[in-house]
Amino acid sequence: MSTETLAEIARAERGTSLWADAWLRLRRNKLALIGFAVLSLFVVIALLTPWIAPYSYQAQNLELGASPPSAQHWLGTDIFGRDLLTQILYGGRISLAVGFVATAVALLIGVTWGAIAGYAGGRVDAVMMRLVDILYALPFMIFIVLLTVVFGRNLLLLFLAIGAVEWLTMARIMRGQIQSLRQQEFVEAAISLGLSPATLIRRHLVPNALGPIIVYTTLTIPSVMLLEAFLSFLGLGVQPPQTSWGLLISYGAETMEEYPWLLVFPGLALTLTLFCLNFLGDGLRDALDVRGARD
Amino acid sequence: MPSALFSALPAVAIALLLSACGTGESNVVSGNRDGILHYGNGSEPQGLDPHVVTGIPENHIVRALFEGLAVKNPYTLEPEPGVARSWDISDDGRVITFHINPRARWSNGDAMSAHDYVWSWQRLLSPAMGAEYNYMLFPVKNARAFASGDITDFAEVGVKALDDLTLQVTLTERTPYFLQLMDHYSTFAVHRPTVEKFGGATNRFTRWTRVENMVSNGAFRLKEWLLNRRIVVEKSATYWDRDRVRLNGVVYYPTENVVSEERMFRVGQLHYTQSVPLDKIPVYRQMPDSPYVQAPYLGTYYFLLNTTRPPLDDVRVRRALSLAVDRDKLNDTVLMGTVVSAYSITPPDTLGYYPPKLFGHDAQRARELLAQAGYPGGAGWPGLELTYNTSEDHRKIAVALQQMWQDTLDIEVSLANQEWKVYLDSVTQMHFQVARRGWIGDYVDPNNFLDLFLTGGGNNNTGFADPRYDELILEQAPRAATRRERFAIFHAAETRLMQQMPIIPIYTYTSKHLIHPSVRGMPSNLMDSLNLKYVWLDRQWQADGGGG
Amino acid sequence: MALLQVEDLAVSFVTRNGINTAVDGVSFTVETGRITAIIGESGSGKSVACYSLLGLVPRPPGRIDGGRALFEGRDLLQMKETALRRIRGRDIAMIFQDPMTCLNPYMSIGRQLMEPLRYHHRVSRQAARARALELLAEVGIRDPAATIDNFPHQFSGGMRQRVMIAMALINEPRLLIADEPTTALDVTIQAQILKLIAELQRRRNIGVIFISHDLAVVADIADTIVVMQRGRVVERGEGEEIFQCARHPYTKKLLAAIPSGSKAPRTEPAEPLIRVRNLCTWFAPGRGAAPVKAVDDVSFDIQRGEVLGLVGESGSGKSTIGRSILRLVPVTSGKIDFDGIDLTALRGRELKRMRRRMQMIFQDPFASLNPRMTVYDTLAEPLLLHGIHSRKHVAQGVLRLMDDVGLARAFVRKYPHEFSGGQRQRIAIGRALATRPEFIVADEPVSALDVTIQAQILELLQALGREYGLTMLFVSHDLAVVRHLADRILVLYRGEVVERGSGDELFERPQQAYTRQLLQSIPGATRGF
Amino acid sequence: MAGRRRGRLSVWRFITLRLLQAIPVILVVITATFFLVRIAPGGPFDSEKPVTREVRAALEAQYRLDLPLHRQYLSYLGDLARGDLGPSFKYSGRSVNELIAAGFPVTAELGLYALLVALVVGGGAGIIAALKPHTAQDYLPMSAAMIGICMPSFLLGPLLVLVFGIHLDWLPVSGWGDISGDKVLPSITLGAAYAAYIARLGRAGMLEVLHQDYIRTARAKGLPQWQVVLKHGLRGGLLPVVAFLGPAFAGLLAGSFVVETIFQIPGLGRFYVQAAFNRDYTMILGTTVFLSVLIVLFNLLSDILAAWMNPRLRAQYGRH
Repeated sequence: MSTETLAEIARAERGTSLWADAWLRLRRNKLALIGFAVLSLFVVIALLTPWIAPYSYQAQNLELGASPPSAQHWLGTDIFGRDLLTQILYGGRISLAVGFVATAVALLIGVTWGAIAGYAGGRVDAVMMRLVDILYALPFMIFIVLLTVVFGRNLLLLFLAIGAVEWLTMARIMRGQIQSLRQQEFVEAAISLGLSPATLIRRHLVPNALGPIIVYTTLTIPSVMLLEAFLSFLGLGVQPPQTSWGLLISYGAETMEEYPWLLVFPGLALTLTLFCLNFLGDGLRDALDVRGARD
Repeated sequence: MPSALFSALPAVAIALLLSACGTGESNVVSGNRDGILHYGNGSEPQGLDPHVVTGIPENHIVRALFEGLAVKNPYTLEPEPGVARSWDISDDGRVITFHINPRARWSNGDAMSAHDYVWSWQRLLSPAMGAEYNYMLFPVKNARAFASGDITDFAEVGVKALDDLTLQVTLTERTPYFLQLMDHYSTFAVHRPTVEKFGGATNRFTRWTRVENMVSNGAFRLKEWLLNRRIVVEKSATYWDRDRVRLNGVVYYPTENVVSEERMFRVGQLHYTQSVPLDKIPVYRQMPDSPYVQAPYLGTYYFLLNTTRPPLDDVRVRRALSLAVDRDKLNDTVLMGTVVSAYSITPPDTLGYYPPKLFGHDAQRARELLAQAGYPGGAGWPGLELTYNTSEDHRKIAVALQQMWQDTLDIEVSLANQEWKVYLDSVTQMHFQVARRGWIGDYVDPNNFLDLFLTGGGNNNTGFADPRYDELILEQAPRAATRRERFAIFHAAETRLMQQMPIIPIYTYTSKHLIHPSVRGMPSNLMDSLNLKYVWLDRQWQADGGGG
Repeated sequence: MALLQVEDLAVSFVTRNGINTAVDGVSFTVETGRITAIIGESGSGKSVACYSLLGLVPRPPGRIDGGRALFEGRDLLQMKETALRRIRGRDIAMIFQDPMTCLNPYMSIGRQLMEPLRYHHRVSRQAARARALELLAEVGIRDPAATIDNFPHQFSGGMRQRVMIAMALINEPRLLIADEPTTALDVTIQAQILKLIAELQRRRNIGVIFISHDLAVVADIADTIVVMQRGRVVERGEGEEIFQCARHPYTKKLLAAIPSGSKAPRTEPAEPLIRVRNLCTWFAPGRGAAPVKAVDDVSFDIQRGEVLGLVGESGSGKSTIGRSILRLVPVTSGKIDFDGIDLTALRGRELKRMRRRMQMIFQDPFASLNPRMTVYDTLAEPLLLHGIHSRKHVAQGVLRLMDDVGLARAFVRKYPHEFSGGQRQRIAIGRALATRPEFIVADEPVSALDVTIQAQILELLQALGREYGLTMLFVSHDLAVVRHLADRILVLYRGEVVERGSGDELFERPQQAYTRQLLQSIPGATRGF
Repeated sequence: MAGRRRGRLSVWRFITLRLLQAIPVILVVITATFFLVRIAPGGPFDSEKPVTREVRAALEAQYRLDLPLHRQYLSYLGDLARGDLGPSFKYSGRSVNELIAAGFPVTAELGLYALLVALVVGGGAGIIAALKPHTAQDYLPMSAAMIGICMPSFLLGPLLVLVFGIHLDWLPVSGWGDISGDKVLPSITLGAAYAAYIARLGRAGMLEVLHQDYIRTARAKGLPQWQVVLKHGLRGGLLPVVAFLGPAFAGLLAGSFVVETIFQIPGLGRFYVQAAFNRDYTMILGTTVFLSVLIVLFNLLSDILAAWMNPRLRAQYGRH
């Protein structure tokens, strides 16, 4: 009955304790913290790009053309003589936004869909998952081409289109997780308390299924960034002179022999992001797995 | 046994790798020895029926398998005898009589006759056939009426077999380029018994072009056709001029990806590439004994301007945009000096025709024009969208132009790339403001370029409508008595066109190939036209390093 | 010379939070032909001590700090891994606690059986198979020829443990280490396995280390008993000595924990709270297949304030009855009347209201608590859900519940995995009591716990039952436990009630053969615990 | 014995049931695709040089596009029921059946090799990493796996060609079955991303399994570490990989386009993507139907394989 305990309880009441705890545990994981710090740095840089970029992202210097890294252009220039560092900075804005927002869309749809299907089971599950099968099988390109025609081109649409594609796998993973959790006694205990299915899914099932979802999410973000480049080719993505890491990499791949720096630096940016995401994802998974925190 | 499977995997993987060792003799080496040309053909042909197909890769193969009445000399592009040994042209230029070479044979040994042509041309023009290139024969009297179903009796069409070896063609009016058309695959003859045996004259779904069925009349015959892998032709034993054919065969590869094609060339898998990646050109240019071959090509790269919508309904805006483009700089930098700056639609030296040059790069004048149109210094500019179909090179040009307009005129232009069919749809529906376009001539004549911009023409796509222009092209030019007179009329028309600037010409195309130094008899020409009869491989050629 | 002589064994675990001494100066001996029992509760170091002998403690984090373990004169602790491997499974074999998880589910039992023989003695496949068949028959597997190629999941728990034993014995080891080999089994099966181990040991004249948390279990078979607490040996003696005159308080506690005695008969007037009539709960395994009749035509009443014991072995349908009443599984037919309300007819909101009045305590306190919710969240959830406390005052309610179930308040922010099994079961009880229910189904609430903890939890349940005026359905496979707690007992066999009566009635005058068998299976029954 | 036989029969029931369930899925896919492609802008006969109205009408008549849409749909379904996927719009005189028959074996072979590469490299890396978690032996292969995941094949393919095809001159730069060894680089390129996924899945699965009680049992038998891992750990550890294989293989077939283009491989992937670009209606439909049937089949196959590898699941399906 000490006042300490009461204070502790008062603290416990604030916010969802699982996430607060996860944050505490995450702070102890050095790799995850580095990942988080670097990603945050990327985001901050992306936000500040218009002020810190050394050059204008569209100003060309055709006479200069593609030049290797130099004192003026730290990472070199592209065939239009544009500063590559500036391109990467601006590309990061698009890529990070696409990566995070589209993945968030996919996460939202996929987790909800998979959780409902997995929890409901039976006919509802069958119908919902058959719908996923159908969407898997539809010709993706025709779908994207139609999107461009019906909605015109804008970034928001791009996010939705990518999210609409990527959620399918997410839903499958989630459903599998929920199905196995569904058999556990603590779910029965929650039912016997009289919890509604929605609350039960939200409070008891989803937090326990997050591990694989987080890992898959960290893998999805970079692949979404590359998918964005592909959609740009179909006319849905960003339009020049705007650019993204995915586009820079695909341009760079074409000229990897002549101008290797055009591939290496954007590739590094993406790889670095990937690694940081991965460290953060693994860290987050471990942090959310309260059991693993014993040792 | 899954565990057995898993333990077998490494062994399989190692076997896979071992089988790889040593890439052996390259295609170029073996080809030079055996007289086989390895040819990068760009893509898988959609078919081999001369009356069905429409593309360039198809053209290459069909012209190896078949031969027209007259063929182009690869050096001069002038017609020379093909299936027809000779021809007579009447004084008014309207009646042409072809004399079929009595030695001309189908590959099954059947003799060729004038009737083959009458039947084949009827096939091409039959409305049910839906041949997309049927307009190639429209200069022939009543051909257009027959094709559109207005007349149904083919006897009324100006094609007659006077006897087995004499074909008489009557034209509506003098058509100086008609003989050239005889080298276009749509006017080739097909073997009637074969076509009818496998489905009938106008059936598009037959198997007559398959290796086992195909009967053709060209210097080569079809030997192997593996989808998306290769098409092999071998020297024909029945071809009338077989003694002059020095190649024993050609292997066509569907080299869709230009970068991959270049790599195949580099390791000696190809003698000839269909194109060259832009960024690789400087490297190849610097090589001694360079395999890089570049030549002017009968085509123009330009931008369509939609003259029906503001701000492009104002000719001053259109001219300002055109004048602001520094074509030479574009060519020297982004395009690596691989093209020729163009200031009009017709390529220069189209059989002696030179288009007018009314303007050049003039930033000052461009700004003045824009100011006159009401946008001084870009003020009040409503914005403009430039549409292009997805392609690395189109993107580069669009990005460069966007910046040139920004720098010179201080105006905002946004870019929109579209997937090919969407882009085609946008262009035909005129759902664009500025759109990238290219035109490759079907035959060497200014008419082929200038009739694009006739009022309401299917390829106009700009809203450009000038009755005087129409009159010059449709009425006056055909009646011109001499080539010089005719060209003068074209020049006047083209001047009108470029004054009103419904298009922004950018450059004249060039053909760009990598050709192995051992390949001989393959001259560059304006049509990028290849006559395999002239080609041979130098067995003596030895490279110090192999492939090149 | 002793078969195995362990002297001053010390093992510790190096973790991020410091060094944990698990075994601290333990000595014991095992003689050929005798059974040495090591008794202690979870965490007493009894298993670690034995695993470290065979190098089965993962190193790191495990570390052997000192001591000797002479097996036939050679020090196991000094041996290289390869030398140790030749002893493992050949001279010293092991049986583990949970036969469900200790057999490879992807391999037929035949292959698993033959493996040690083929590996250590390079015996041909045919010979190994013949030997495996012999052993399977010896450990009491019916028709070994037909079942040798089956997979573990096709066997019941008892049968799997027999397979484990056969596997351990196939190389004719001289020392057998049995780590809680019967803890995961029903009492009836437990009795059989104990008998089997004792028999095999006598027949082969080998040494056995028998590790258990339950003195009663080893009472009949152990020759020597070593009692361990917190990594140290606190008492040792010949079997009889310990039972007659235990000196150490811990040993006394262990002895006292063995449930015994009947509950005093009830005096309150009978007034049924729950009437179950003709309850059938069948599971359809698939279209067309015959349904599994988990519960078949069962009728009984539970009086207000009564504890009704439900006894039966795994698969008898006893848990299904509890779950049927709570509407956790769909009822096939029959009627369940709760205080005049027909439970089978309830839907949605009404059902939710009803759930407040009846709760459940589950068998496995590891599985029944959401691993990602703190004690606070777990206990606050029902309070908030049923509006028992407002969000503002819920903390007080949670604290009071923790007091009630005997959990220190300081633990309020901890997660389930940070607690021992007994503490976890206290949380689960707290959760069940949170809604102030009238009726509780306790489904084997103590069978996963050490005996000492078992006694504490039973006591807690009894106390809370009185305090809250609970009516309880107590489900267990262990008659002794039920007798200790229940006013009346139903004996269930294959979905049907075979006998009913008060504890004393059943113990003294069992009518059915099955009930008698259950009685005889109670460990230490002959000793009269 | 009787029980076993009943189990067998039920497996067939299970397969039949799954196949029956697939029918409405495929029907919806066909219907949706049929109408989607027709809504998409641009048609099969659109080209840079537009055709005249008469020619277009003749072409549409030849391809039955002149019929009302619902009649086109019904006649397509009718043909499909007879196994006829119709004529290709792009490749005149060729049926879609013929094109698929030409492309599929190549793609299937490529997919199979890629899968082998993925299993050997990915599985191996995953197992090696799981044996000593949180050491260099874990971090190195896992970092490589991560790069593999984010390395798109349009980048990896050309890189491999440059190194092994051109600079080292060990392997051919393109082709399929023409020059010995020309299957190596495409298989590696296509398999790389999957190898990376398998490595991660395999590592997680192996780590999980190696903590199981029955691994301790195996060690108590005195088996050496490698036998413990290979004989007792592998099967359970690779189960998640097997579950991944079905969808992965279907994905390989649909996703082989880039690799087929880079290496000039005459496979189905190119047809599938080009059909969409060409608006080759019948070809889009045909490949989509074919692929969705494959997806259904491979998902079923991987379920069956997983069940076969896992006796407990085997029993579950037996009961279904």
